[in-house]
Amino acid sequence: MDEGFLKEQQVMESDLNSETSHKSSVDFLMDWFRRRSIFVLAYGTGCGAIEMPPTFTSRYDAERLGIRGAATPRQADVIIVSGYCSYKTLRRIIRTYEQMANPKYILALGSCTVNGGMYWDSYNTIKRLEDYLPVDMYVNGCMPRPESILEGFMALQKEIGDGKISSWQKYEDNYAFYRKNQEAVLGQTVAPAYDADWYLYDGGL
Amino acid sequence: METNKHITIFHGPQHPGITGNMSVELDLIGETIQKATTHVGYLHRGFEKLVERRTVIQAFTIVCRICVPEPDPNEANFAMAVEELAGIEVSERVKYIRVMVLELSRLASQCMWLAGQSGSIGLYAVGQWAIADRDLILDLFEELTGGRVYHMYIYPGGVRRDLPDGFLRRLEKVLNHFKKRLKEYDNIFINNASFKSRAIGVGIVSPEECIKNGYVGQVLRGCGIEADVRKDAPYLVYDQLDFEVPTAQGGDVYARALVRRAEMDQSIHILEQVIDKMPEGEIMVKMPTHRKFKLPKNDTWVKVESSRGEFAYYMAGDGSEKIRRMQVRGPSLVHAFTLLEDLLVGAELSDVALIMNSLGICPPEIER
Amino acid sequence: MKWSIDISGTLSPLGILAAMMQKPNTIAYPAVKKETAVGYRGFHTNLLVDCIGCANCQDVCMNDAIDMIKTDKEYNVKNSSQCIPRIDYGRCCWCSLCTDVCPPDSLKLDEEYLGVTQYASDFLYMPKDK
Amino acid sequence: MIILDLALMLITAYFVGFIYYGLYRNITARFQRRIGPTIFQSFYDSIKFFGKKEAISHGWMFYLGPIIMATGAIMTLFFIPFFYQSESFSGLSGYGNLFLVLYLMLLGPLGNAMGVGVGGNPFGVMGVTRGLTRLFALELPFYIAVVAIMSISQSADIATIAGSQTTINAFAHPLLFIAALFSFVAMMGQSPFDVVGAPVEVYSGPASEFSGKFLSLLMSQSAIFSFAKLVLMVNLFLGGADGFFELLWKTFVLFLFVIAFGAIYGRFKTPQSVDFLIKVPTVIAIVGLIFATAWGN
Amino acid sequence: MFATIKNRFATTDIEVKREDLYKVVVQRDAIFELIFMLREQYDYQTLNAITCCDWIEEEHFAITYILTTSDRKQSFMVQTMIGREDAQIDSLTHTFEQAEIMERDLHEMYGIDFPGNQNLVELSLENWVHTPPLRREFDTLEFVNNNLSFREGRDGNMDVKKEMKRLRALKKAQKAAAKKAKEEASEVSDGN
Repeated sequence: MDEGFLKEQQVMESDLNSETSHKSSVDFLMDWFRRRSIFVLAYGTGCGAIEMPPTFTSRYDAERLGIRGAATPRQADVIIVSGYCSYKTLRRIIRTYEQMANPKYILALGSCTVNGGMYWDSYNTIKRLEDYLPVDMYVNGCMPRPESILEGFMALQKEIGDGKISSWQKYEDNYAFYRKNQEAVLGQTVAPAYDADWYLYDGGL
Repeated sequence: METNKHITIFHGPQHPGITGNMSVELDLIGETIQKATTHVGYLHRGFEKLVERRTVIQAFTIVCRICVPEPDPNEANFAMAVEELAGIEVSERVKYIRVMVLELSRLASQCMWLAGQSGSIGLYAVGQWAIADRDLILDLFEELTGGRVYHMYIYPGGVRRDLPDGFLRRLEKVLNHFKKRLKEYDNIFINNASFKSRAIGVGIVSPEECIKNGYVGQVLRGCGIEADVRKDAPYLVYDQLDFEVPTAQGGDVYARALVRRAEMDQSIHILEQVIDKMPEGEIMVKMPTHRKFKLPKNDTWVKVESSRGEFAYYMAGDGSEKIRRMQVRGPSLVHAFTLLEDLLVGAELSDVALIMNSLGICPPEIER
Repeated sequence: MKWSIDISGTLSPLGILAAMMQKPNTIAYPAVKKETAVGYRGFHTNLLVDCIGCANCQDVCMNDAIDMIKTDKEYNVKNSSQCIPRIDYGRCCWCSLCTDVCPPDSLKLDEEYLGVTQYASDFLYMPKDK
Repeated sequence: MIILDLALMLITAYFVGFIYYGLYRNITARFQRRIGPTIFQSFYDSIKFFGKKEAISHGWMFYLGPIIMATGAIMTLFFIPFFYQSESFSGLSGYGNLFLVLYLMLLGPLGNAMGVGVGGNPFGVMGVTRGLTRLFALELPFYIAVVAIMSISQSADIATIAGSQTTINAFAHPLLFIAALFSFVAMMGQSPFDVVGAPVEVYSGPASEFSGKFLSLLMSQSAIFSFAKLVLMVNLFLGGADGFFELLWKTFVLFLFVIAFGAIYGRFKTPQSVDFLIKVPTVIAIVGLIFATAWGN
Repeated sequence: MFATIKNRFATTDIEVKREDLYKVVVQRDAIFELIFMLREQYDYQTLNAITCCDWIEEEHFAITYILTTSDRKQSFMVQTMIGREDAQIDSLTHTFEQAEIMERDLHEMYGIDFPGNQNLVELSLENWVHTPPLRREFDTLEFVNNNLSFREGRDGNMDVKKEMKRLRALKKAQKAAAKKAKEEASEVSDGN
């Protein structure tokens, strides 16, 4: 039996085998800018929000890496789901996520988003975030230290720069799956559906 | 056409100006608030149920999550309630260490308030400095307890680790740094003309209301009432320490800010006494294993002074190894509903963040 | 609207500008790494020559995070169950109760804490043998 | 040739504006005791937003808002000469004078108000209401100061005003300069008058509903417009510029002052800022006007 | 004070928990009278909390009102029992404004009705249709298992006690087998 995180090795191997994507030079340039500018939605969904002020203020200063806060979902690239997620919050997170403009990413902090964490037997929190929304990066810890959060952002930036992340596409493609899971815990009140025509309006003039 | 004038907006839960994950439904005419309704529950995890499922020792690790910015009063409360029910007496050293942890956490929490309050009027520099200063305290906590935010340190029957070598010296160094910094905060924030113009006369509470409705902490002290659990019903060793209860007149946001600022001085003063007086002794009484530790059938009500006011626990045992019932009564419960909904009527949208920060509303302890 | 001229309140915040000349607080993370304090509660380690497979850690864990699994490594001769703990970091809260109850003191937390991954299934952790 | 001149002006304003915004973030970071981003950060942000897709539509009126705003900013820029002697970088300033510039400066915010109103976001509408209220408050002292300057220079032509200053107007007529500076801080949306996009109150105000290309456009216009306003202030009060170097250091000093002012003071409420603007700077401007007309020339 | 309360409410059940905390248990119909008396005559001006404890074995809820004097030096826990079925007790909102939110909380968590409280809407939960969660009969783990799923992949967990037993038995068997083999071998060798 190997030590450390068990699946790590396997994942690295699978990455080697996957096809390298062919990007046009415009995409390449766009990804270059995207990884240097990340706007994080100001929404503290759980206890992890307590380590965000140190990350974003002068001690760890995430703005050095081009990461800064954004007030509204329209302008944000990343939503941080910081730890446990009660049903009531999950509904708001889904709603907020769907309003964000593509491309968009989800960063999940802490144990609770992976397998319930210490609230594994709580009647009011979800256990696995990936059932409801496509998660791009998990950060380990309870709570993750600011260094861990920065590390998570840097890993995300690397993936963005390589153009590997298309989780929003995954969400649109597998919407039925996500919707089913969302309805299973939230009932019919998740509405409106993501494919309502006012959501998927593509491009301006 | 009266109805057309009203706009209903949700201030939160996704809003930069909200203190945590909660929301206030505001009914506005122009930018003046006609009616405010608080909504919580975004952070409800059912602690009181989870605690019932766990043994006392297991439950101890979970209580610190109840209030995220300031976990230590929860641990202290839990430990004190369990000790009172089980009849455990802890040593003097433990009491001093607990006082030290509580005061450090109060100082850290006030730094967080400083950041929130200054951020609510757009003075971001103060917030950035204050959070970095708070990190110095978190570094101390990391050294003492092994965790930055969640310490899980105050164990029923004692504390989990002894002080590391030279810890008190490093603490003194941080305190000296803080003394220097607090003067700067006075100059750039408390004394700032723009803060005064925003805060004076906003969110006024009257002393009679305070007593009747059970408001606690800075809200009371901002009305000139000298109320502090540390003085009124001393716990741990607060009766052996010399400190004052700062008060201010006016009952507005500025009065509460002055009180908080003066409390930071008092915390430093207490910590300096703790450094001088720290006795030797055991840090933990002998505790049975977690399946054998039982609480008698009895109930109690314990309270400590957190950085935002009286923080109380009701705890009942039933003779088994599990807690029968633990109810958390944080300072925010009444503040966020009765008080906030009152204060916001007639205020402007710009004042919402200001008032919320000055009340120190912390949603995780409301809904638990 | 009532207001008065507040000269000291207008001038005293000029102190903010002095910060321009001072050293920033920032720890430039990837380049400069701050030492974690001794005794920080990071990832688990388990010294296999000491572990006796008693499952006390599993019993005390309120998060149901610890699995006792068969090991193919060399284990302590006193390990009467031939099992060693594996920890689910999708559950763990680093409360360190498991290390408190460990009779031979083989299970410990060390200062490592960085774990970032794209896949939620990565979060099963086999404590390092040290 | 005028097309080339205009294009060069636009490109200069675009890049200098973005670098100034980068510097703004960097210097603010220093006040906050941190390192801060690179000076190109705002540019990166803008380009990134250009590559994002809008998630939502409110119809063509909504999109017209940012376009009118950008048009207003660019037209303002074209009518302000960068240098008082040179033929190049004078743009269309030969065809219009200070009055036209003052009028064009109003165009953008009004167009934006229309677009945001269609968006229907209550925070956007609130932000725009705040913005227009502040605009009318800050215009009063600014116009008085500008009228005084025009009467001193006996001309409404910007290049002439810039060139005719023997002692620069900031020292010759300090009261007018101070009055105009207060307005200018408000015009740049700096604290304590930053009521429009106050995040803890109204999210990001008028921009709340915009994303993608239109937010990128808004950022670009804000960079261009800021530079245009800086050049205007330099021309009116700091004696104008003779070359790029002089223009850059003068605008930068002015910009640094605005940043420092914003870092020191917290935000006023809308009524407070209006109250302040129509009392303090206006009184200073009127006194300055009286001094200038009594002793001027 | 204690004598008055004892005479008036025919209870002997006054405990002094700490020097600053008293507790009394009274009948349900007398509780408001006692609260008002404490408030009017003994300066217990503030209602700090209303708590509830579910004693499912004894089939009642213990409702506790915690009152504090206006100088905040003394607290009084006033407890009464109400039946678990159709639990209801009058609201205190007319006297203490803050009781509204506390009663709302208890209503949601235990399903207790407070006639007189106008605002008993959901507080923390949203669209909750199951048993009120803090009642003892509500099993949260069962609820989670029915409604949500945990991450798979944690197979390989052994029941250590059983495993120990099995290994011990195995060892014994091995030993016995070895012994047997030895004996057999020796028998064989003997035979030879």
